[in-house]
Amino acid sequence: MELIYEKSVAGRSGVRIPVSDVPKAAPLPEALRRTEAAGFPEVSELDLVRHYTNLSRRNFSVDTNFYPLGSCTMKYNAKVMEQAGALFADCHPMLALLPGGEKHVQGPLSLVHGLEQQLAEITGMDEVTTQPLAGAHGEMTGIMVIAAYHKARGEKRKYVIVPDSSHGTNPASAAMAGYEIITIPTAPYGDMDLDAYRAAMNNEVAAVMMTCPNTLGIFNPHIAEICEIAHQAGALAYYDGANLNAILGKVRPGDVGFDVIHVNLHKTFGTPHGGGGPGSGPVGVKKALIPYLPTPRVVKNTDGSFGVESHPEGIGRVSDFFGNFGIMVRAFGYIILLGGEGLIEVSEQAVLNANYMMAKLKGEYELPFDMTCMHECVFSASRQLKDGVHALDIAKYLIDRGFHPPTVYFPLNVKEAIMIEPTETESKATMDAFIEVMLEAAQLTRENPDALHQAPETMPVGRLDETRAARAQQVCCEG
Amino acid sequence: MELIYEKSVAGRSGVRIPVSDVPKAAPLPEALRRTEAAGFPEVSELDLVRHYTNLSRRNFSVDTNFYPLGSCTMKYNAKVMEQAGALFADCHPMLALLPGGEKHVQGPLSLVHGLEQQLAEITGMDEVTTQPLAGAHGEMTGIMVIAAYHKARGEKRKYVIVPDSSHGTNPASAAMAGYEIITIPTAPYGDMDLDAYRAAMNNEVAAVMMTCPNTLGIFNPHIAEICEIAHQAGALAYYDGANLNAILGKVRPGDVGFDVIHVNLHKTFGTPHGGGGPGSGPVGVKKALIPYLPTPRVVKNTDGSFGVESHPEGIGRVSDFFGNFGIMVRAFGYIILLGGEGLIEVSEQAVLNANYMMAKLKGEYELPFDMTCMHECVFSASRQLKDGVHALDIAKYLIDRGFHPPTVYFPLNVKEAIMIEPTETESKATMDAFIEVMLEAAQLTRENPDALHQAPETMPVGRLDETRAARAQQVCCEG
Amino acid sequence: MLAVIGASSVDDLFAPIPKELRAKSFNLPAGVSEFELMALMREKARQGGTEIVPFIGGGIYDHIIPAAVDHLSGRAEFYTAYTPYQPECAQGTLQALYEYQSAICRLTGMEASNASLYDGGTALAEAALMALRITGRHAVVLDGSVNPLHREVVCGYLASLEAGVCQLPPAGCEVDLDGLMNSITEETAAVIVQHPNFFGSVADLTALAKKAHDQGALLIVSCYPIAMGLLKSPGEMGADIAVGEGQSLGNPLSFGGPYFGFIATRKRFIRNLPGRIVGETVDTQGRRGYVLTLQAREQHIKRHKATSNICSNQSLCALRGLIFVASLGKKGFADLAALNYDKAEYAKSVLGAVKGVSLVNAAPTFNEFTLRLPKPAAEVVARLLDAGVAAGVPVSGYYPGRDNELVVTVTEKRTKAEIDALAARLEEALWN
Amino acid sequence: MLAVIGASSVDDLFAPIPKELRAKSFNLPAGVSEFELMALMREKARQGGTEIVPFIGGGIYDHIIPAAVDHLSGRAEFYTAYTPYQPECAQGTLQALYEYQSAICRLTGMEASNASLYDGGTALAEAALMALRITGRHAVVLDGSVNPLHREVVCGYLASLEAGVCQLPPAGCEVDLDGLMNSITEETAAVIVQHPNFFGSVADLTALAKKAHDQGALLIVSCYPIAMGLLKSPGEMGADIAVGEGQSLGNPLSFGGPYFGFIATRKRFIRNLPGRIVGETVDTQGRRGYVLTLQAREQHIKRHKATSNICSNQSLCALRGLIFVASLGKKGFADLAALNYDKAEYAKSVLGAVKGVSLVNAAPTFNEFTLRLPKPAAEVVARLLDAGVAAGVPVSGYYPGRDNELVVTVTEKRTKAEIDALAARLEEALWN
Repeated sequence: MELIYEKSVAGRSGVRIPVSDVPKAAPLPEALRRTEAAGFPEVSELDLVRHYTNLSRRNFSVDTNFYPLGSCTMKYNAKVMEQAGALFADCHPMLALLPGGEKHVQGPLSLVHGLEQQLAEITGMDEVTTQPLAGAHGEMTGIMVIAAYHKARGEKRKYVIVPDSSHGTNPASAAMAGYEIITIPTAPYGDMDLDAYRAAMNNEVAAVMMTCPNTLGIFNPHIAEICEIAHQAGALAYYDGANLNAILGKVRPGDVGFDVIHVNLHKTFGTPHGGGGPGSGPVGVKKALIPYLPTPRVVKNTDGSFGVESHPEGIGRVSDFFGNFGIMVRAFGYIILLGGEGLIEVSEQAVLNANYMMAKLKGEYELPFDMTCMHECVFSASRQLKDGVHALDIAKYLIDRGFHPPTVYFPLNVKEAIMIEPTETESKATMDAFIEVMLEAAQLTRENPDALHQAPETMPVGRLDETRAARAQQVCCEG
Repeated sequence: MELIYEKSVAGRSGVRIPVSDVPKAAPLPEALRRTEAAGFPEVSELDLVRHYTNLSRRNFSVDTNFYPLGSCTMKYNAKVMEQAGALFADCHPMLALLPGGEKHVQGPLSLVHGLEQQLAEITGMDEVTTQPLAGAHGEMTGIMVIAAYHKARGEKRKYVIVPDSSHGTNPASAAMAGYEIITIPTAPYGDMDLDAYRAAMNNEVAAVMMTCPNTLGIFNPHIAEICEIAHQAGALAYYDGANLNAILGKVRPGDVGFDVIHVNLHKTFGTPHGGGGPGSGPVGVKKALIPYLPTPRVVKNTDGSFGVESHPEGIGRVSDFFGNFGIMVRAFGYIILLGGEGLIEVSEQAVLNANYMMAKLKGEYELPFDMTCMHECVFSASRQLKDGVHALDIAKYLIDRGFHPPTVYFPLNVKEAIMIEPTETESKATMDAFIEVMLEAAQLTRENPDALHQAPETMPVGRLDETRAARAQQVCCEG
Repeated sequence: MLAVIGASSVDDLFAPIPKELRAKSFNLPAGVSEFELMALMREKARQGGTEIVPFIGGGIYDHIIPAAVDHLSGRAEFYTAYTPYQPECAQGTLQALYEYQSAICRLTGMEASNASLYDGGTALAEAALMALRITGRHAVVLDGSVNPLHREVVCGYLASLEAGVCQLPPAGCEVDLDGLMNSITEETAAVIVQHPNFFGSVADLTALAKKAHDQGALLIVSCYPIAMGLLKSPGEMGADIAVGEGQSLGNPLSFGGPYFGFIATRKRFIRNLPGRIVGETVDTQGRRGYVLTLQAREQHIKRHKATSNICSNQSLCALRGLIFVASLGKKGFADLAALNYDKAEYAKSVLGAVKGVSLVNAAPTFNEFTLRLPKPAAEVVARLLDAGVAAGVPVSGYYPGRDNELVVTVTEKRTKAEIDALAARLEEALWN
Repeated sequence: MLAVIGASSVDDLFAPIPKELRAKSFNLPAGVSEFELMALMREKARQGGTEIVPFIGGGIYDHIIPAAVDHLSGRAEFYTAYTPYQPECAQGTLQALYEYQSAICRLTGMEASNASLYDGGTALAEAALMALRITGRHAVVLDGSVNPLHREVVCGYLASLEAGVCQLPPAGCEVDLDGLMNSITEETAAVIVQHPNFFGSVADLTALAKKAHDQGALLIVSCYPIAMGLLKSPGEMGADIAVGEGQSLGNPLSFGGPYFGFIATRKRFIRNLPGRIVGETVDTQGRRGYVLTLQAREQHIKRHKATSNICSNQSLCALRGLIFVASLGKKGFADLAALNYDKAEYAKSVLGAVKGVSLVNAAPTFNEFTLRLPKPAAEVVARLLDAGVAAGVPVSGYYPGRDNELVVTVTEKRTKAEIDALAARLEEALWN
């Protein structure tokens, strides 16, 4: 498809701007004025709308396709939340920061506070901040809070421990917060090697970052012990909430011993992914860490009204206002809509669906860790590789059959990984259709592996040359 | 694709209904109760949304494809109007009819009145009613008003005259209003045969119904004379506004001598077509006919407020309230958005575009009436027919190339008609792309006519068996 | 472009229009931006009465609309498409309309539905015309408790064709079953009743259907779709044609439209249905698909001999209706109807207990009922409107002389608190 | 399904979780229907301050949003998709992001943009980190007239890495060009300024860029995108990294988010950009297509050695920004900026004429400016809020001691009538 710039015709515009009701002002000095207007495309509203409507049709999405993208929790996003989000479009955040402004924004402030309370209850934490704008941002915030805690105790610790199966954001976030990383391998039973961890822990370690269930979809039964080992060394335990969808109402990280947690509203709490964002990564902490939470905090006053405060010892501002508020509206609504029982059903159904997928596919696909999984399961295409078919080839074949592929090549500790997370919102009929195609792919691997190498053939483009893209570095069109 | 009924699983629902806050009532007597619940599909919200989202993707539409469907005026529908329409979602129409209710709905009433005023000025009529719910409904209403007018004068007339090139709704509407139809042939110069018309006119004729420009896209220079001939016989002249898009600000039917007009808000005034409706067909009349307009009328009181009244001699109610109000909001907004100058540009650009199309295509396609056209032009596939290619084959080929076909086989007085209306909202680039494919089709007709017979091949279905459908009469799925 | 055409200016293209025919006026303001337009629209919407709590119906009801209905019907591919004349690139609309027809059949207990009509009133009129065509007779019997707005439309349509209408006065608030049965003659094409009727009363029409059939007439039932979650359907009672106002199925109040009318009948009458019909078929490769079918009945083919003049119908509104019922599902729809019934029964109990107020309906009711007040209802309604509540529709506006009666509507959206407040306000308006 | 799995109940599946680890509490109310939820949400939104006329900014501005932006970004295929890891079935998102990157380059006068960052503050922080990586130096010089909210985020990020920040106080309301030039040392990775600055002042940064480059440092400019329709772009002035808060490009105020941050740079620094980047390539048949590129910089490959930890960005908000600029077009965008300028100049003239009020900016301003009042601004603002207008942001909240100064924001949405009313209210608040 042409780029919108290629549809540009000088002088066109898709929208008229308002007529001025004030006099034309004296111009700015020339030294401050732009010499040539920014070359934005000039198209009619029809051409604009047709372009982006047709562009949208070149995407798979949850609303059009099953999207079992492991570790991303691509659940359905209830439409009512879009209506709810739109209600707040005209609320200016600066109002809350003006002297005397809080009383005019009690609605949004009560919502921020309400979501923080909900998340505290769900995770078993004492207080939550919604400021972080994505999961990784939450991780960084959480680690910054941990750093501030140690600093306030006069300690300067250097290391953060992560398992090798962790999301890449874990070490990256800890590094951005100023720590060096110690990576612990996965033991044959699918969890972080406990002995190696014990050996690595010492009083220079600030924290251990755990995902539980981990990226193999396995619940680590030693998780309380892992926290305990950290605490004994004066370190803190950080819980990456990416996989929280598996354990709502079943396990609360705070109860188990974790000190800090982030959750992904765009995973567990049903907010849309937006093609890669906006997300939202609230952080919850135990009591001892509350003073270090970022600024500003939304608090409930004794008269029941809501206000905005700072903790003087806090890490300061990690984003400009209260977080991705529009996303928070949707998550707050999601929790209210489902209620406590509904959230428990979410996890039960998510786990049931994942185990069903696992049971149906393990005949054809290698299952490196064959045990009850939680919300996702990880296969390997190692058997298919013997016929020259990679996980990627299977992924592309699925596209031709109308399914978004599972996550492939992650976690890194499984060769040719195929990571499937069906989520709770998919029906058995949809999963069965997917399973059928996966089994077909396995059969085709034996009979005609080349067919898989050709895929996808039904999309607007076939396999794209990524090496060429990296070499060409063509990231902006000319003109 | 499966039907939604085929995705049903007992017990599922896409939405939770509100919890009752009142006691459960004593049940209705069994004789009044339904024995079995209506068999609506039972699906989750995800399955519902995915089904209809994917179903929508099986449509061409203005927002995705060029849609030069002659006589339908498939112009672009500005997105802001959808926002405007939604503002009135919760306004109950009964409020306006309650004693003391009018003052609570001044906003909607002023809008109805405002649109009627706008349309009166645009068409040169003295008063307008927005009650008719579609173009054909407007036609019937207009003819009923004419009948009431004659009746009040003590006359009982039997006939309505229509040209053979008229929309089928013209004779059908007149018949529903109780008239017999006299059809006048088209003369070789492309307009209704004037002599035949003159011969048919007499004092038993209630009205003549004209479309101008007609369905060949030709402006009839004798139109004033046609009205005059009717008036001399005591008949009235009815203007079918389907093609009004050609002459906004250029010609006003009221000025020319027409007594009654209907307009199609979903054609000329940019309201969306909705896959076949809702439309809206306001009717305008000259002063002498005002008393016969339908009930209720929205009037402006002397104090500037708006009220609801009936004409005692009027034809009564033709629809339940004030018409398709949501559609009227969009048309009212369209006229305000464009303004007088903007509407004139609409017609100028529409006519320019149609003549451009005509000039570019007449080398390859037979043009039965080779003269300057207005907003649309009518070709014939008669040359292509010599190679065994029908207008329908060309239409199906266009589908494969991403264009909605023009109207084919209408008007009935052109053999293998191909009726093209580009509208003013399409860019030259889009028209050029369409022209290129039309010329390709002509070339392919000579070189490989069978390729055209196979089309379409890129759609979810190929050519469908209409005879079988008519024979099977399968209009409702089982279960 | 002008060069290609061979014209020197756009004005040249308008040369075929004689100068003396040119517009004498075109006095419209200059255009504005969409932002200024929206400011104007917001102002008008603010004066739209939405702050008033509606206990009114008149055929149009304030029901819940699932968010998915708005979202899906707002898909550009649905709402910016035209009538599906080219089925291969319109399977979205066509399949949806086929599903809609199936839903209407299930709703009404009928076998064949068209793809929608304009609204409740015109649908009832079209049903009457259909009965005339089927029976070859020239008159209908119309119950007086049919919605007066609909009756007015029916009478207008029939008057044009000089068909006879025998209108019975209502028996109090009830369907006049005896009166109707006694009015059927050999000229009667159809008996027309509403279910529940304008006053909210519900009747079993089975005997009426039988009587009509015995005399060679048809039974036409205009039904309230939400009520069909609980009440016997027209089909179950033996009706030949079922119609209704579809608004309450997922279409917003929107000050009177757009809504849709539905019509369904027995399969043997399918060729007499007005409007578009979608049928199932197969393509050249045997794949299932959908097309507009039985078009030979329609105006674009049959011209003045068509079953109806209808061309544009209310497709998008019908789509909303379909998505509404598919969203609720079989059980949800029944539960919704039960909730409406419970709310109205509760309202009856508290409003009927207001000093001086009595319930008028002799039969059971569904979601509407009629009160007798100790004062003229019009006066009370006007006063309560200013207090922010639309207490009901005064009967006197449509049945002169019945000054003190008030039809009250209670949907699932009215809360107990609102109902209790209405009772309090009513008492205040009556006695203070 | 349980049978297939070989489990007897769903509880069995949770057996791997030891009993002692089970949740000790899960005290949440029962679920509700979407209709009850919306009633609650409407109540909260009603208390959202939307009745207050905003003359406030703080980096977030009340601008027009064309209806097409809402409609198109609301397409399910855009907003329910994930990060385009599988490019063949994500060309919609990928091409749109490529077009976005091109738009940001054109906006800022730069050569390479990423696919978005979180917001204005974090984008500025990422730019600072990027400069540290590029130069191998360990400190930045930060102008005091950079938005204080953004400075706080930058300082937090840099403090974690123990990088030095030299913060200069603002020279009145101006960018302290001399002070900045004098503060550059051989440890300076970058000089960071805002354009226009927090007080609305506009400066030509060309000399500053040259001076920075001469000393081996980079110039980072945080710019207000709407202003780029009129003002010299960072690229034109020689900046090395341009960032900014993208909200004003088609994203609603929405109480603080979601918005997006943008970042763009010279092509030679592309490998040091944080976050996702989309690049053009071809498929096996030579057809043009788009992919996520240069992924070796990112956390999922490089882990703790990545250029940034960012994973989810603000794609959908960036898409809105793209559609916004494509909707206005080259001329429309410039006209919009001019309109903002004219409105603010008019506001300066009437507010500056209020008794006792003076304009503080020494330099020209764009759409924001600073007033000196004869009373503490915080007091005046609080009083005017109760009168329905947010008169501006008191400077004292961020610059202690500057009690009487007020930053006033005027976008194209503020009407002459609103501006005149503000002047009248201000006079009243000051003297009555």
